[in-house]
Amino acid sequence: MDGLLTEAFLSSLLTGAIVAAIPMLLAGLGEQMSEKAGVLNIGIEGMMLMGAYLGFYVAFQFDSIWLGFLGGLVGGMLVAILMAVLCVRLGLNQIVIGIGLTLGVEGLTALLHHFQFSRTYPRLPAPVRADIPVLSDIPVIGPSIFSRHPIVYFALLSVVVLAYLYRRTNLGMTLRAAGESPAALDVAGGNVLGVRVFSVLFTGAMAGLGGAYLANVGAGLFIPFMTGGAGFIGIVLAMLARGRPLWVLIGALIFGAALSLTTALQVAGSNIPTDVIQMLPFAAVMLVLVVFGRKARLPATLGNSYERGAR
Amino acid sequence: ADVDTIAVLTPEQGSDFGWNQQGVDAARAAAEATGVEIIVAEGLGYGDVRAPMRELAAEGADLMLAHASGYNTAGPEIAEETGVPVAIVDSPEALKPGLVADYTLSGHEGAWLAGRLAAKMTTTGTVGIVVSGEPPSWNSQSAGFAQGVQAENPDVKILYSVIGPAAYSDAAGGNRVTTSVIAAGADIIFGQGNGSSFGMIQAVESNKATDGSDVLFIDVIGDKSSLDKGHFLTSVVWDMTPVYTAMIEDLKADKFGTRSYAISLADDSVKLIKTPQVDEAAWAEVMAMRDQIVAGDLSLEPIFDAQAVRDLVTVSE
Amino acid sequence: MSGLATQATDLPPNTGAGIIGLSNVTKRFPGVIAVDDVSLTIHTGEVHVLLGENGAGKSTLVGMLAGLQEPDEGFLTLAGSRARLTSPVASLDAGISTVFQHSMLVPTLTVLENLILGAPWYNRPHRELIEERMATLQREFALSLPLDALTGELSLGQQQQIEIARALLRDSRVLILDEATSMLTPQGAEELGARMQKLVQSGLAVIFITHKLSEAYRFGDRISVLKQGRLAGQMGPDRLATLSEEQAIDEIVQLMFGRDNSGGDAERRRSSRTDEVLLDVVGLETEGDADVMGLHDISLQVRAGEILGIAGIDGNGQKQLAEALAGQRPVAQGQVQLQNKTVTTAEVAERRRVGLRYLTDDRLGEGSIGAFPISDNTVLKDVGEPPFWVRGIERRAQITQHARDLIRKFQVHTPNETTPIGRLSGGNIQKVLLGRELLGNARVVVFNKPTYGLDLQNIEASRKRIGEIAAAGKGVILISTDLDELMALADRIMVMEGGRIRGTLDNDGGGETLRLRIGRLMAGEDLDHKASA
Amino acid sequence: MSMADEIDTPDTTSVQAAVMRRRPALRVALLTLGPILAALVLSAAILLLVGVDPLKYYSYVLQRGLFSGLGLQQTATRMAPLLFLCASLIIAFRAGIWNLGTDGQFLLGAVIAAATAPLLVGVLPGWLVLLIGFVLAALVGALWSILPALLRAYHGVNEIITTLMMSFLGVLFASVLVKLVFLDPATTVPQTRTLPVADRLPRLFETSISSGLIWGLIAVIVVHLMMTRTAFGLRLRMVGANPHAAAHAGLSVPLLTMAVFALSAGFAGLAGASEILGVAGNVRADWNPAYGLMVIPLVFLARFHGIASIVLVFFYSALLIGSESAARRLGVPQDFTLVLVASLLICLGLGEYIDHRLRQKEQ
Ligand SMILES: Nc1ncnc2c1ncn2[C@@H]1O[C@H](COP(=O)(O)OP(=O)(O)OP(=O)(O)O)[C@@H](O)[C@H]1O
Ligand SMILES: Nc1ncnc2c1ncn2[C@@H]1O[C@H](COP(=O)(O)OP(=O)(O)OP(=O)(O)O)[C@@H](O)[C@H]1O
Ligand SMILES: [Mg+2]
Ligand SMILES: [Mg+2]
Repeated sequence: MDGLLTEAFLSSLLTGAIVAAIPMLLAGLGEQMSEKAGVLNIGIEGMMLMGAYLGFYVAFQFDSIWLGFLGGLVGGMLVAILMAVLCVRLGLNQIVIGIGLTLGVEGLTALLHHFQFSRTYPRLPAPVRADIPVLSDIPVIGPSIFSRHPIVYFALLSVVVLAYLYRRTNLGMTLRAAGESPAALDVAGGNVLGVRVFSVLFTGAMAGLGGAYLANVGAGLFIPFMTGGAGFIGIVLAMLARGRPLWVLIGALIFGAALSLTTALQVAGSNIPTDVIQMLPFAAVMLVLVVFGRKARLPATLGNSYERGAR
Repeated sequence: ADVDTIAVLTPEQGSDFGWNQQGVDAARAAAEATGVEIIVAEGLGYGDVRAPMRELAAEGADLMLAHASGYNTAGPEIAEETGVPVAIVDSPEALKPGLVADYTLSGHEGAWLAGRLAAKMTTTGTVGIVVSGEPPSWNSQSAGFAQGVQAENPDVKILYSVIGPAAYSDAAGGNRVTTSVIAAGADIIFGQGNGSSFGMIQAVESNKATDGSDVLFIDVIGDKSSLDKGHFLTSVVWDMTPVYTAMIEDLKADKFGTRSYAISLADDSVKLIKTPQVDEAAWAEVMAMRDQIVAGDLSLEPIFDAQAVRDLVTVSE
Repeated sequence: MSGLATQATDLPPNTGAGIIGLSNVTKRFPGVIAVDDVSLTIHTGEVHVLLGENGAGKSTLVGMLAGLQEPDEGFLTLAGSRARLTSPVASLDAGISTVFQHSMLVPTLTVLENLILGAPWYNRPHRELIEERMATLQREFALSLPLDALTGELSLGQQQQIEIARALLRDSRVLILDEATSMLTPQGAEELGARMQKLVQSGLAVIFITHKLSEAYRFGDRISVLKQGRLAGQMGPDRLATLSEEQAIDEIVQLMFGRDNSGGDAERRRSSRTDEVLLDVVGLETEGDADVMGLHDISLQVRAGEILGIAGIDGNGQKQLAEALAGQRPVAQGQVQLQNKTVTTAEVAERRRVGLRYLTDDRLGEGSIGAFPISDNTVLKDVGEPPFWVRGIERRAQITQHARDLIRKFQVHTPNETTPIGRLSGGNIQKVLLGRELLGNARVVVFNKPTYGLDLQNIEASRKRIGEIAAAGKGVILISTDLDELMALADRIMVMEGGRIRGTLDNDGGGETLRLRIGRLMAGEDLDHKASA
Repeated sequence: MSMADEIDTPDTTSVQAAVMRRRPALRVALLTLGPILAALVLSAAILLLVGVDPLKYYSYVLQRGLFSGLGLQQTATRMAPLLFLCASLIIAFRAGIWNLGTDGQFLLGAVIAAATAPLLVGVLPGWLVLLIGFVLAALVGALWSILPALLRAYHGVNEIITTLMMSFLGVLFASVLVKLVFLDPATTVPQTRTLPVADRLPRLFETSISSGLIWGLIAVIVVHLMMTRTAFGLRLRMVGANPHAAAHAGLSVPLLTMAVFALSAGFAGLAGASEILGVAGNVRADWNPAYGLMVIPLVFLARFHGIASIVLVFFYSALLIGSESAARRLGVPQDFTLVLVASLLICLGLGEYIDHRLRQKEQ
């Protein structure tokens, strides 16, 4: 196993980690905002899948990956609108509606795929890559990180932007108030439902974008059930990150690295069964929770709907 | 026995350019050839298939082709229960006269030929095998391919990578893993993966090999050449029509369940397809080897165990 | 103290036009008419006190002014013209700021963030501006707050100051304070009273809700009394000016309860103390941490028939003591004996079985389960016990009957026993809990602020019950922040400060001197030295 | 996606309100049948969109899932594991615990049952083999929940995240166990040894219905009675509704929380065993029917009520069975049932909301 530290191993590890992390990162950042505002957005898996489907559909119809991303964003938001209406406006149970929406989107996209693409399996052309000058020439890191699709840079940038907004503007505090004590925000003149609806729609947009990335950049086509739990991992990342965008990024990279480690180890000729390696990130999360469990505090009203004056 | 209707059951839709489509198409062809009706039950999933089997039996199917290794526990049980003969895969031990027949499909010979072709054509000296899971029929092809490569040129490196457990529809994973394998030097990818193989193809089309050449893709079981954009090298295509036809005829002759069925190079039920990307000289040599196998001058044992496959491809320097 | 009261009423009532009006306003909730055809006018330059027993509809009225609820019938007027307050924003825009009965702060945000809560999300926190304004408030009203502290870590009194500061920062024209003094020390309440007077002088209108009638008299310019949702009567500034405190209170009580009642200042109970020691606590210690105070070297005895009062400013270990006695808080050191039986390590249920009872002061948080019907809440501490359960199987009829009896005996206002207890007003929840604790074979009962939030009539009834318990030969520990209550009921009064016992005094009926001595102990001073300001 | 508008227009609500004030029975009918009808119409619209005749589809579903003897038997058999899962979720949800990890618990229960039962056949009497299989499955299921249970009980860590994690882990671990530990050496396919048909749970009468159905029904009813009629059930509910109040009342909140997890996960394990010992006979690598996530909406729609859950599980199973056959005839993929269930969930949710609003208005 002296192949372990070769350039090939490292670059395939890093490349794989980034490629696999991006959809989870987008989903996690989106979910994080909902959770801050007190909405446990279990429907995110469905939003991602809808984003993947619509993202691919639009990209294919209009022959443009860029329009495809717009389509993915809209697709995610369409599901998010349902979530917002049912859970935020009408106060139905978030977990159950979230699961219901996910199941519904799985069925719907599989159905549409069956009638539209299952006989032809059209694929998109290879996505463009944007090399960042100079940086992309660094060995190993350069091609892995600085020679990717622009949406990768967008995802990384949004970590910074969100961290800035949460820290330097009233957004962070408004969201937290909506999650911790919506009644307090309400009587202080804030718009609890507005904040929550906004955050759910944001989640939908980010998840949809993540889905579109999976379909348009990751795979080049849509396959039913292709998100395979990435949205649920987004939920986990958001919960572990305790409100900090940077931690979502770190978590997503760890998950991505574990996924690509499987490949990298295999490419390096190692012989550990795939299933065992794939258990690692989940086991790592459990370990984190066992060690730091006490501190994993969630917003007080996470999962509860808010109705003014109810008691 | 009288046979007027057969049924074929597949876990996914019969339009996947792969296992399911080959099964359904072959069953249709066999039905036509033998003059019987056919009921197609596709997309039944990998769960419990007893319910649809009972229903098909009740609807008058005289033979049920349970076309998935996941169905080979339920198949014989339903045959016993309803008295309707069932054909299952990958279970040579399960034969039961009049009730249960087995067809163990192994494309290892075809894969071996593909391996030889790949070893002749690689310019980087590295080829890759990417799979989305490790069912026995894929293992035997992975092993066959690896053995073919080694037989042709022991210096060619073989990279082996499993996308993940049950990653059959993980197209993005297919793309990611294939990209990694290409980055590690492979310029020919032998890919097996249901839905995820579309991701592999995407990766092959959008990445250059480490020496700057185009990457080529070898597909299995189905024929995706209609989707090709200049990156298909070949496919190890399976045709189950001879198997199904023989089954129906054996059933009519009351011999069903007395033997296992298989596909082979000899009747072209396993064959390589030729694409414009194939090097003519190499193709001619590979076809010559095919004839040797058919003639019995060369014999290859299938290997079904995942661990054995890994041992074959593990690069121990 | 009486000096301050005179000073307050002597101020010229700066009466202006009606800034808010309620016209025949009615509000219904499932099973109750919370506010029934009430018409009121709020004037600038006046502290308008709203009085009324528990569930009279005071908070509901506040809710309508704060934009949380809209009237079912009738309407509001703002500066004389008809208006709707459909949301808190509308109410804030109309210049109405509210400090609610229950805290409306976000505990995980800093003080600064709570002060600017509700500002547009895209703004940056304008810290300099707030600092400047807070400096003014500090000068004018002696409000001083640590802007960067986490709100949840501050004392309740400080939290209340944040809410008041927030209301003042908004430049509002009307300030509503719903039971704002309930969490304050007597001194804090006085300060608040002075603050209100300053505010109305600067041209605001203040609506002030309280259960303490003397506060109403001393701080208020106008008093309105609600009774079961209806406006039972009003006393204007002119009328109030002609009455002494005692006369005014008599009149208010008349309005509230329709009979003569001298409520809070009940006669001192005749002692029924015996020599039998029921509860013996020696050297009790508990762990403390950043949030809770630890207990140090607590030793006390309670005799049969005795009421041991525990005085102290809120948060000096009284609750921890109660919890340690009830078995809810682990004991680090020391011993607890009940009738010579050691129960130091016994579980809650075990202690309850041997007759140790605890009435919590946190009625919503731990005393009851809001979503469960009243009936289940009445037997919450007897789950699995006969006659309500037989071999683990529930006897629904028994529970129902029991709940109905309790509702009748303790005059709980509720549609029926299946109503979720969370829907009751605070005082009525308290009655249910009181009833629950007094049931069965109690030997020693620990009461933690048993009358907090109750109206006068219920306070009196509850105190009478506590006296009866002692008279029946049981031991009582009475934790209260209300000195009048302790002096009326207790045989001895123990003062806690900083998690320790500062001293124990016999309740010799010593009146003002005793009160003074207790007050000094509460402030952590030794009895021999004079207080230094 | 305009269900909300369709139902919630002021016109229809006020008409409904007027009707309902007079006839409570009609109200119930309108508020349950209305949403169901709306869901069917919505799903029909989607079918029309892809060019399939919805009436034909529905009639196939009814015929095959409900009105044919064979279909009914299949439906009944399919119910068994779902019922055990209902029991599992009713305990958890009523006790305020979101056990989202039933899939992992189910699979590990299934694997342990499949690993042991075939080895014991012939060594022990048949009923004992089955009993051991069930008991082991319950234990293993419960064991798999112990980490989330401890974290929740003693550290207050939210169980949604931990049970989800353990579920992902459990699914992978089950597959590892099948491939590496409990492999049947006699086959090339990675799967456990197979329990012979004759040694599985007996079938009911002359049908193909597994007696797992009976045990599943018993499980749901017992759990329902336990949670609503016993002191133990009330204690669990107290812990769920207000743990501070439970502690104040002298209950050991951590221990009761552990009990909830153990019971809930144990029943999920039993569900796995009932599928293996009653129907499947073995576990294949990578097998994961993912029933758990599916049952959550059903239990919720039933408002955690045992009998209502049974009814819903019955209709859901009929839908599964019927749609398998409708899929074949009309070329609609199986996945369409997901659309139907999701629309039902949404429409019934909306119905409940409207009901709630109407009640408020009337008062
Ligand atoms: N547990 C949490 N839940 C929700 N939001 C949080 C949580 N913790 C932090 N945040 C928010 O996330 C944003 C970034 O937090 P971050 O911790 O980076 O700020 P910070 O000032 O660096 O804090 P620290 O001093 O703890 O490092 C802030 O808006 C913060 O309010
Ligand atoms: N949201 C609500 N839902 C149902 N009933 C309510 C609601 N709000 C108030 N009530 C009922 O209205 C009545 C008046 O309650 P309110 O809180 O106004 O009383 P209050 O005068 O403030 O009493 P307290 O002194 O105990 O605080 C009570 O019977 C209460 O149970
Ligand atoms: Mg920091
Ligand atoms: Mg009130």
